[in-house]
Amino acid sequence: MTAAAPELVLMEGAAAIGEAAILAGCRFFAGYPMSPFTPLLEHLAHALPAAGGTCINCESEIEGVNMALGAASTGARAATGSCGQGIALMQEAIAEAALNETPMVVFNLARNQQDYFQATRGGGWGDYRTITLAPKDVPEAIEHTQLLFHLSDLHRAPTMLYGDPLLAQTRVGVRLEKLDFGPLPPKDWELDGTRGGTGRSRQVWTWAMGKATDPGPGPDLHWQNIAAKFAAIDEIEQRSESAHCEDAETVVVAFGSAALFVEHVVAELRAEGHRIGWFRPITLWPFPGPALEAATRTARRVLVYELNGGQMIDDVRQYAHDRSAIRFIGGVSIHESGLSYGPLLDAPVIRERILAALPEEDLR
Amino acid sequence: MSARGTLTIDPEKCKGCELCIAACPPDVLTMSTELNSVGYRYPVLHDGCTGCTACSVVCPDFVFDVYRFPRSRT
Amino acid sequence: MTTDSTVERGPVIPTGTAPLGLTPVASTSPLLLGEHSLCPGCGEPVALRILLETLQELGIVQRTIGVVGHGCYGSFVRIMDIDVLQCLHGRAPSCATGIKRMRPDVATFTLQGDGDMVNEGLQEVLHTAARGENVTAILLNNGVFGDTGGQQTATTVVGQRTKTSLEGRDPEIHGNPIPVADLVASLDGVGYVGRGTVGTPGGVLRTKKMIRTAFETQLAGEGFSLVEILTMCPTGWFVTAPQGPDYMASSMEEVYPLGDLRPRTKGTA
Amino acid sequence: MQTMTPPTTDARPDEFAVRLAGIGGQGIQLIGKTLALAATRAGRHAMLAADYGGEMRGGPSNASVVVGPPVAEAPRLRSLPVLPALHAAIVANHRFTGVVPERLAPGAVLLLNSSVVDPAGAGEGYQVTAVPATRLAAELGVPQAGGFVLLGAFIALVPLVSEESLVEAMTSLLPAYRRQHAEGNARALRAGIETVAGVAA
Repeated sequence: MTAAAPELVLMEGAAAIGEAAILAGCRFFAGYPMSPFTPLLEHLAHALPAAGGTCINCESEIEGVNMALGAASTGARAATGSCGQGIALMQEAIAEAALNETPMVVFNLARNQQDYFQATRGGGWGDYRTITLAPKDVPEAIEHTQLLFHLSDLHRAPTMLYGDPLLAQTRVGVRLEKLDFGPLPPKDWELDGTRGGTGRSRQVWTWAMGKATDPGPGPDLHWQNIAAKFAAIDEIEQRSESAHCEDAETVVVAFGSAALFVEHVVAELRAEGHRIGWFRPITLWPFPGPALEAATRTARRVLVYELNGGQMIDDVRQYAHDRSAIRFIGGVSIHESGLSYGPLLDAPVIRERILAALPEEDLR
Repeated sequence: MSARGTLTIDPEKCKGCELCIAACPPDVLTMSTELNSVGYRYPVLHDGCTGCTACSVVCPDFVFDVYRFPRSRT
Repeated sequence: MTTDSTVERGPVIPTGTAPLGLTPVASTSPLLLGEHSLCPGCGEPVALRILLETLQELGIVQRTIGVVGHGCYGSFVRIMDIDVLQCLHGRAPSCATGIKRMRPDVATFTLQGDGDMVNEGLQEVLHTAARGENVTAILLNNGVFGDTGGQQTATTVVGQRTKTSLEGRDPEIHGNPIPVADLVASLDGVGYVGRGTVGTPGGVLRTKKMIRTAFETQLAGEGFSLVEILTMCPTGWFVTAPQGPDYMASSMEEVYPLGDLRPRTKGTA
Repeated sequence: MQTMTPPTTDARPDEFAVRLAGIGGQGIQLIGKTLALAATRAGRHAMLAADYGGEMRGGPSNASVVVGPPVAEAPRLRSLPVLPALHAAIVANHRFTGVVPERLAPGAVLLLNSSVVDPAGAGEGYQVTAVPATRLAAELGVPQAGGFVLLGAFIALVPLVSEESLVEAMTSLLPAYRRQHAEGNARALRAGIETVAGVAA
């Protein structure tokens, strides 16, 4: 039995994300160990130097994100990461990078879905948002990782991948291909140390005061420009996916790994004759509001399934076609170690909760 | 050889690290061949304990209680 | 219950029940409420036991607050019968400062690992020491982040293999270790600094004496005290549990010599 | 590859799911990776869903391995990382999962490490095989390789992949500083096959 040349390579999600970052040209990474993010740091600790890059096991998350910010200010593709608790320490620097227009990617390999507000509303200072992609499985994470480096450079802003323990610790066969997302503007802002004494030396600063001889817009105008920039990104970078919503009486909304389970259960229920569909935001910010509104036009029930106390539901309430149709069927569910999901993330449980939300006559 | 002390050992608390074996001055501890319920081997006492407490001092799982016999015992 | 020893040894002594009428000269501390879940051969529970025994011997169990950082020793919070604040990673000395300033008569200590104190919280321990806060810091130094699977920390010694220095720590790539106890010992405001080990019975007893000296320093109001305790981490060091103590002696004790780095000056020993 | 004889279950036999249950330090994750890698290199879809807590030693260490159809025959695996049904289980230590892991389908293969697990606890309704893996590994002078004794016994019962592909996968998975265990692990694998081969033939 001669096996066909194996097109797939078996990789742990965290390692696949590391390889995708290297494929995207990432040459600097700094991180501090914290489960389940640690395997990404461990992978890059040996793979990034081999690819001519630098990986630092930093002394804390605050230093890590600032190392990445420094590296990115020289024009290099740089990244950092942790899980939700560590990214809480990075909030100031993520806001700083949004406001001084420094592109970098932040990997949140979180313990669950309780960091949705942190990712989409942010805990830093000032008018800024963070483009956030939430992959549902390892192959999509490989694509999203490369897309985030592109979007960071395209918009000169930090971006975020929102993963979880299933993504980080699951091993599957994957194809590692370098993706191209088209041309990017030149990094005419990068610091390379060569402009001293020329009168045209550069500066990266959230206040954008410029130089005495070449004043910049200053905080008032600069922060207005930044706010306008994120409003524009809000319009053009929305991404989502959905199925069976055209005639659906029930639409289930879920993101990330939770959406993988919902997709599986909805397919089963659809095969059993239920008029049910699912909707998945791929970008958590910008939230795909108009697409959700369109997908829920026929829905008498919009069931929100997320592994937290109810956070994405705030965005669903803002855009669903009929607010009164919204029901929350998710909840907080934590593994006894505290490091992963509990029993709520499970196909039979999701199926039960969906059926419980259907009216009697649907169940016959 | 009349021992000047003895031990109680709780095999179920032991994780088979063997630190007590090297620490015992009279070298009267060895590891069992039987496994406890989790699958670890545990220390077994032979004659000659002096009640010096070295084993309980180094034990990370608090497996030992140490006793000393009164001096008058012949 | 048979034994596999090849060396000639006396008969096996039953150890199931306590001899009648005798009280144990050594037993599990009553301040331990349950079992921890640390690896076979870990040195940290030994450090916990001599810390709790010292609090008992000083008679301050009812006026003590512990501030515990994040690491494998976090599993002690559930089982130590002492008032405890489980604080954020690296921030223990700051929390201890707040506690001691509000309750100066309460003995206050931190329990931290090298990742907690020398990586995440280096700023906290140095400033707390220089402020001369009357608190005692206990550093459990095993040179790796045990809790997340054995990555390099600021105290990992040159040449030591970890999950993020697979070929061994190389100063050219990973920088040099930080001897935090020596840094603290050099600061005004510090009353006592000692460094011990739990690898041998003698080492454990000497370390227990250092813990006592540190708390006596605090109770006498002589400023900040630190006891650094080298602890075995066979899992993180890629060695077997029995090899832990010797491996520690040949690697960490070479870089971090044991003894009083800053003896008490004011009080009598 | 010989046809698999999946137990009587409505679960999808073309995606065979086996649960590995034990405690940290028994090599559960390594044998899971070895099985998944051997299947991937044989041109099949495969998944390892790791399920462990915070402890490196002594805590729960479980994994579900799914061996699916050839890559050419299906775009991707349909199985979820949390599986509704299992066609087989290997229990190296029952401390956290019990002798019979949850969701083991009726009639499934249940391979027990009888050095630690009492087969009597398995009850009826499963194809139970008991192998004293911990003792066998110790007798072979490779005490850390009890997991590979079990993996060998397993593929003798359910030939998902070949012995050679497992040895090659195991060797490539061992980091350089642990490669000295490769030979011993391979011997343990062979010993596991031989303990069962007599039974299965």
